[in-house]
Amino acid sequence: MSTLEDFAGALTPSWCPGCGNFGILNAVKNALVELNIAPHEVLFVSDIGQNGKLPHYTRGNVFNSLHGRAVPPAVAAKIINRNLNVIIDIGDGGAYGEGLNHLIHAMRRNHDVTCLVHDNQVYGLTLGQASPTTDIGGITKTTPQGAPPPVNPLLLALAVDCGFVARGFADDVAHLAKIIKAGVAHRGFALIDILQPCVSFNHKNTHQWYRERVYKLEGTGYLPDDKTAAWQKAQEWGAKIPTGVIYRHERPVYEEALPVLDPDEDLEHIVVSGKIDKLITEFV
Amino acid sequence: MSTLEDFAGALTPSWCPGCGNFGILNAVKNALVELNIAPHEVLFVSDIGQNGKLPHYTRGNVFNSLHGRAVPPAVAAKIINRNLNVIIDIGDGGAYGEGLNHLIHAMRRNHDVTCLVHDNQVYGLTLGQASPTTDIGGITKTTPQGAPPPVNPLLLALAVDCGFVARGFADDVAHLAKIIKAGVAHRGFALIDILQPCVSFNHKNTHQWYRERVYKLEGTGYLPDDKTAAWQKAQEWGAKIPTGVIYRHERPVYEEALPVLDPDEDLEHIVVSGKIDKLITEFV
Amino acid sequence: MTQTLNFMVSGEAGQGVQSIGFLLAKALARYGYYVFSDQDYESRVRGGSNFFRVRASLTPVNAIKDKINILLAFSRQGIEQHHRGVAQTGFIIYDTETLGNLNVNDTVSIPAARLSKEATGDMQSANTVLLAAALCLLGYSPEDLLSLLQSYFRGEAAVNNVKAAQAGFQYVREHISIKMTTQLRKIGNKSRMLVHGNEALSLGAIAAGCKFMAAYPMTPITSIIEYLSGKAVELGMVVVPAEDEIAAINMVTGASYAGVRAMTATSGGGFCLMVEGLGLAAMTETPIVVVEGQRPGPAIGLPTRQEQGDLDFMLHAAHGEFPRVILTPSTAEECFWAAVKAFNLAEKYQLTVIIMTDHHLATSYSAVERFDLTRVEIDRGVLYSKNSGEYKRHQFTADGISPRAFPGKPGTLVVTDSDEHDEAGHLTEDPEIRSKMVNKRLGKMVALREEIRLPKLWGAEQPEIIVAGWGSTFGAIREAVTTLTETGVKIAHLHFSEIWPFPKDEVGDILQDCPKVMVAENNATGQLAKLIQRETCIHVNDHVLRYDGRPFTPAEIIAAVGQEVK
Amino acid sequence: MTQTLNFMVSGEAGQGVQSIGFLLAKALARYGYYVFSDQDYESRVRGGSNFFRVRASLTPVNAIKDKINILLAFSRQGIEQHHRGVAQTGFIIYDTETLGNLNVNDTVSIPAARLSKEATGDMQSANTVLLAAALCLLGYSPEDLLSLLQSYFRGEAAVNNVKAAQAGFQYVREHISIKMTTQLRKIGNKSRMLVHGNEALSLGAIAAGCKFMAAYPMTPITSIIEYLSGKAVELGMVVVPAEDEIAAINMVTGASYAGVRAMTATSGGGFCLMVEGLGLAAMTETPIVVVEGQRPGPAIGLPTRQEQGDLDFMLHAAHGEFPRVILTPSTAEECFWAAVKAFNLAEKYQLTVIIMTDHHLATSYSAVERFDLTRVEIDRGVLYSKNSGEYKRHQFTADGISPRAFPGKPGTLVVTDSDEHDEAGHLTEDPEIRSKMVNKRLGKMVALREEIRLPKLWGAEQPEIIVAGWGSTFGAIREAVTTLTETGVKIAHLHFSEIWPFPKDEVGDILQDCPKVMVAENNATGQLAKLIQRETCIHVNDHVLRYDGRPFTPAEIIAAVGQEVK
Ligand SMILES: Cc1ncc(C[n+]2csc(CCOP(=O)(O)OP(=O)(O)O)c2C)c(N)n1
Ligand SMILES: Cc1ncc(C[n+]2csc(CCOP(=O)(O)OP(=O)(O)O)c2C)c(N)n1
Ligand code: SF4
Ligand code: SF4
Ligand SMILES: [Mg+2]
Ligand SMILES: [Mg+2]
Repeated sequence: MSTLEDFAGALTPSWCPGCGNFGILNAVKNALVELNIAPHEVLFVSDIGQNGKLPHYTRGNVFNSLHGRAVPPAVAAKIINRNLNVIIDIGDGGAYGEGLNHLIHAMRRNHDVTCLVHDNQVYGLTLGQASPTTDIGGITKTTPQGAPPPVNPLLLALAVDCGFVARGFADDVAHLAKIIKAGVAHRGFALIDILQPCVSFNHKNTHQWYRERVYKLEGTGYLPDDKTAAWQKAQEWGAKIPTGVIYRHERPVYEEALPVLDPDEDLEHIVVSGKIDKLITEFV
Repeated sequence: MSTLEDFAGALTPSWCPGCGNFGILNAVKNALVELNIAPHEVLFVSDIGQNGKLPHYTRGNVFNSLHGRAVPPAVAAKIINRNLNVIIDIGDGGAYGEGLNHLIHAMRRNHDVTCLVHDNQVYGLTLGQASPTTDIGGITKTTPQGAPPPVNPLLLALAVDCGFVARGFADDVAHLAKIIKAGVAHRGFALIDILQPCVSFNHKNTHQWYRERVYKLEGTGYLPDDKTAAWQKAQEWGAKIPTGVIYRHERPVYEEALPVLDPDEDLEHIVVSGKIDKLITEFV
Repeated sequence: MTQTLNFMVSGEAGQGVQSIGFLLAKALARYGYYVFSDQDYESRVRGGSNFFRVRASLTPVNAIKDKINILLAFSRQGIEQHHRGVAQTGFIIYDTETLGNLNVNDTVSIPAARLSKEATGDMQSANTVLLAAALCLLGYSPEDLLSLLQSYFRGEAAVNNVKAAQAGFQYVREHISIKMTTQLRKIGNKSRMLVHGNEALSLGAIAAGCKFMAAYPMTPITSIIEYLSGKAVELGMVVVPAEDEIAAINMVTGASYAGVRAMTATSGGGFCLMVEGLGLAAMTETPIVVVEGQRPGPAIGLPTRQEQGDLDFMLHAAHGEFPRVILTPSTAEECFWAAVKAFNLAEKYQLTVIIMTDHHLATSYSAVERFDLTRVEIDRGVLYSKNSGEYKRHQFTADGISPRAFPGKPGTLVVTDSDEHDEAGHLTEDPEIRSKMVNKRLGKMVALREEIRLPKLWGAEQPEIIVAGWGSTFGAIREAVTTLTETGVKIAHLHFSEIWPFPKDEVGDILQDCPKVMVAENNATGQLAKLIQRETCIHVNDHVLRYDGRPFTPAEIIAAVGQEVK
Repeated sequence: MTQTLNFMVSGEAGQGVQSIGFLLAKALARYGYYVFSDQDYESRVRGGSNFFRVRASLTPVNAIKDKINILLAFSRQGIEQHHRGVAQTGFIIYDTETLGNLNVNDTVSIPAARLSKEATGDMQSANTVLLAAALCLLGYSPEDLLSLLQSYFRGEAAVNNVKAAQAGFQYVREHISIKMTTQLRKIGNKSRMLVHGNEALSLGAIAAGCKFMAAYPMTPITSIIEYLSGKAVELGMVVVPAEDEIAAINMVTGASYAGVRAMTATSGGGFCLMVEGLGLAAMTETPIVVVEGQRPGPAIGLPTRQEQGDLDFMLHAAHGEFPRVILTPSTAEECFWAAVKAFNLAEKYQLTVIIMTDHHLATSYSAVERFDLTRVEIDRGVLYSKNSGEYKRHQFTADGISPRAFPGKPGTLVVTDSDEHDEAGHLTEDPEIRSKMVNKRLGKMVALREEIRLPKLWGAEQPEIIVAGWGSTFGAIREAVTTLTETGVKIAHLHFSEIWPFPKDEVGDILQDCPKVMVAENNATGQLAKLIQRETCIHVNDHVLRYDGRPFTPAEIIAAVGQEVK
């Protein structure tokens, strides 16, 4: 049985008081405890940004990557060790700006990892420039005339047939934990876009702003099994913002077609195996 | 009046006999002539690949970029000189693999350029590896066990609300020319995915294969003005493959909100203008 | 006032350390003092422990030196970490009512929070109370501070900060009996600009007529993007927040190809992503300017700290061989002129000019004379004139420079290619043309060598030690060499503000007669030392290196050199 | 047979120049000859003008030299371009019926298309007819050719090619009276492997136990990706065709972190995109192997041509400072061993090993002895054993090497970060830890110096000229030096197959007594020369440089050196 204490982190969070990331941190811990996963069974691969600090505030294996590059090492680690529960922590800047190409192709190939996008609609760590999800017209220091229309990550995920497409809200820890649990349990790529208030730089999409708009899909009769319905639901943004699982569907996982590797394998055995000898003979 | 002769190129094509690119080349020339655009009014920005050689086989201004990087210089050149008709020639590898991030964000911001994707569903210039649009299960030297599900570029374009989303077929030069004309005339980003048989490396999606499946949307009663209908139509791929304009809708063009620049401006005037003086005073 | 006066503002991120430090520096600059300031902060938005140092002087200063005369502290940690750095005659000014009484000497306690609350209704302006108190003790005129606050703050914030400052002045007058020996006064009648390296560089780009920027935020160059974004509409300039650095550099190349002066800015990590684009600019002979702001690496390293670790990388980034220029301005003022020169060289030689800066230079404010705009000259290089036959973008010429034309003109087609190409810009695999094109491109280095400002030896005549440096270490080295010279050491300073093409013959001449050549660099491997060795074959065996993420102090260099002369 | 026999196959892309050249080389290798071959082709799939040269010898060869003895020509252009390169005693073999009669001497005309059509029903096997004819003239056994064709072609193609070859043999016997003075025979009883550099390198990676590759196609390394992809299932290996090079290198780092040996391969342009990932591997101390196949730059350059222009870039790629290893194998055989060594050094020192190859080395076939697998040793470096307390991924140790553990084991958490970190792998901004971490990483270079194989001076004892080179120029330089030595020149060859860390003391010792040090490099700026200067302070003023996209011939080097000795 894993407990919340198992996930007590080494460092004190350096996030701003009131930051939405605290809710995400709690939801992650709760989800892992409820799934009875132990810290050594988790691999956090994190991006650069406020999001990327999360793994240091809990316990698990941690590979902190480059800005926008969390997805490639994460999916490769999963290919190598299928027993790891690979969780990606990444920001809206890293996921939908700098690193979007990786995200899209990883969703397309369908690696079995869970991707938590801390979506504060702003570049947090670099002090508040517009991100790809900054609302249209949003005024920031890099968009003094207003931001262009944002990327809708849910639509992009649907466009490449991602098998688990969801939106969570950092302030609703219990609901978010439920979504994360489902995402981790899902066989295949799970994209969870998490609305995360940034109290320092996003003065539009505040705790209050989200709270007034967010509602849960559960109980509305919405079923996440129809792609066209999902496509329409994913476009809802404004007075009402849906949270929960938007779309879910299983399809073959990339690494399941690959050989299972053993990282601890005594490599000397490979050499003396007949395989390479046979290959060499092919060149004679 | 511009004529086909105006667009006669300097070099003899080095494409394989029978390559679909010949059809694209002809369609491009025809479209420009019909639009009465002169070579000096066109800027071809090309990628690396068989596609990227096209501009050398006609006449115009040419900026041949890096693999996957045709979009950024193209949109920047358009920002600087709005009189240029900017045409991007790029392959499926460059557009949807190496350079997908640029394509998506350019469509999102909505620059007024026309992007012709020579989609042969394969990496042609590097001799036939799988590309992001290689059909699922496709066997190539890099996917000996079969390719993963392909990217559907039309869906990606719809996901970021691209205002002109179309598919053409290289063998139907007249129809393709019509689509290109419409794309060039469109205010905003026009994505034209062109089915382009590669006789050397794609032995599945051959001239014949496409011809048996391709049909024109014109005359079917389909109207390209509804995004959900477009979303559904864009998913049609198999026994029947639609060509024509899938979706069309005008929205603000990125560069129209920006100052108009004059590349020939005598720069010394900028210096003696009072603007910089005023800025300097702000630091005192 | 003694020669220099040193301040420190310390506190947590989010407590206004940066604003108060800036206002202090600005107040001094407005009085006509030379000012140098630097910043030390963590990669976080709230909490932690940051500081902002300000040194005011009657003579030019480019480094922080000596003990603190006045420490303005906003947090307990700020006091605990820095009280030992306060001079015997110095003071710590803080609010005992909120921070409690810390057992440190010579404090001036100001009930800043309470005064702010009384004056404005909340405690948000407490730091302004402290600032005013400090300036009051130093004899600064209340009116001058108030007008500074009014120009810095807007709307209600301006009103409140003025009230808070008044309260601070009043409190000191009524309750504090300490008299500072140093009193500030207006020096001459010219007030100076207060700019940090990034601001100066931005102004230089504007002066040079830069019309296009595309970039992706990254410490320490973000403030360049933000400054230019803010002014873009006013200037008729375009600043595109690109989706990534790859897009940024390639947009810049596209914009330049289309006809305007264009630049990007990034730090080492973002530059990594621009490397392929450098090659494209080189092959297409498109002029671009790239600002690289160094910070400690590898990888993410220490995002908000100082290092000069990227020289080797800038010299050799990208596959293949092509010419480039690297400028390494040493002060905020040089940042301005480096930007102007960068655009001229880029266009004249049709290549990439890299301006290397770093966290220290980018964020350190100094008070400088107004930039003399009459000295700004624009040279767009050879432009194509219609009479010269069919246009060939890459025409072979004696100096390797082909006239430029911009796309869109009747009768002129501008064709260029990232593949090797012929004069007309079309693809070719011909070995002879290939060799000629390589020679054409690399041949530009010959004339470029003449463009580079030669480093001047400064200090003792026939020195026994030469300390060489580049970029932002200028202030610390110069200060150290000055001090050492005063103590009789025969030492001189050789500083590179323009480093590539390297003036190897001249440097060889200077160094070969000196028994000891040292470098002082903010890195671990001595990158300038290696460059000097490679270019001159003169051994450079002595290094003063600092690579803990902090800038040099003159004292460290003095100590290191001191060991050598012992 | 005289010492060496030279063949050329020439024709358009798509005409089978590559296959026939390969079969010819293989036929010779199977007879026990030493074989070296190179390829020259344009960046297109059909048309143009390509060639494939094969040199067979009784003694080891690593370069192409001398006039052509037999030219197999498939196109008129192939004859027009190359007939002047045919030796006086040589022959041009082609099909006059299809190409028409070209006015060149000493031709052997074979109606290959007609014979193919008669034998197989179509003309697709015409080239095989020509190949068989050539081999028949040289006394090669028909049975041996047929068995070669049967192992090379599959299904119907095998049947047709065998028929075509038989027709070729028969035609020559019946209609051609020319007798070649040289006749081929089986040498000894051991046939050799015929491999090009990429194949050898791939086999080396397999032998070393590489389990993961991620890559994006790019000339000249695509065949590594393709070879390993084809064998992956059989080998229990994973090869991921990544979306781009950025993904590729970061996947490799992730796979290695997770526990397996992992590598990527690319050319200069793709490497540009990997540069940031290099820094990540360095900061997280993750062992990875990167193969860089050079081709002419900058930018896209000449995609299918030869250059050694990337040494400076490989030495200095990425911001910040960190250790790396660069191997520069010189022959196909060395490619195999370089791969094996690369994985060992990468894991032992927990860093990136770059294997530099180039188009010439990657695509040139040579006949080599079977790789001796008993010499392959695997060293995974220090692995963590449970007894050593709580696991710290970046623990400080005497040699800077922290035991590795892989994620997923109870009780062990593997934490690492691209930011500067403490021993446990957590973020820190502490200046002391920072300095210690820099020292830890860079300190590995000390032990690494001992791992590098020292270059051996080869040729005259006390030489008056030393020609230094690196990588694929080995064969041409060695051949040139051999010839010159035979003519009495006191010359020697110093070759670097492992170039970084640079063995500076040893090289300094070797070079300092030699009056003239030259480099021969396939680039325009003399990158090895600069490295030698920087590391040893010894001037290298004489360069033999070739940068037109083609590999050196021994003759060029002889000519260049000849000028010097005159
Ligand atoms: C290649 C590169 N470019 C830029 C940066 C600077 N940078 C660090 S985090 C960040 C943006 C953070 O925004 P986001 O990904 O949304 O994360 P947040 O801080 O908002 O959680 C940027 C631009 C970097 N580290 N690397
Ligand atoms: C950064 C980089 N990676 C790889 C390559 C090699 N390369 C050139 S073209 C190409 C793929 C071409 O495929 P596609 O874009 O579909 O164009 P096509 O040739 O099929 O028209 C590749 C991988 C390159 N030039 N640059
Ligand atoms: S800046 Fe925003 S995202 Fe970052 S820690 Fe503060 S509140 Fe959170
Ligand atoms: S390889 Fe394919 S895409 Fe390339 S020229 Fe030949 S047919 Fe066209
Ligand atoms: Mg964010
Ligand atoms: Mg393609």
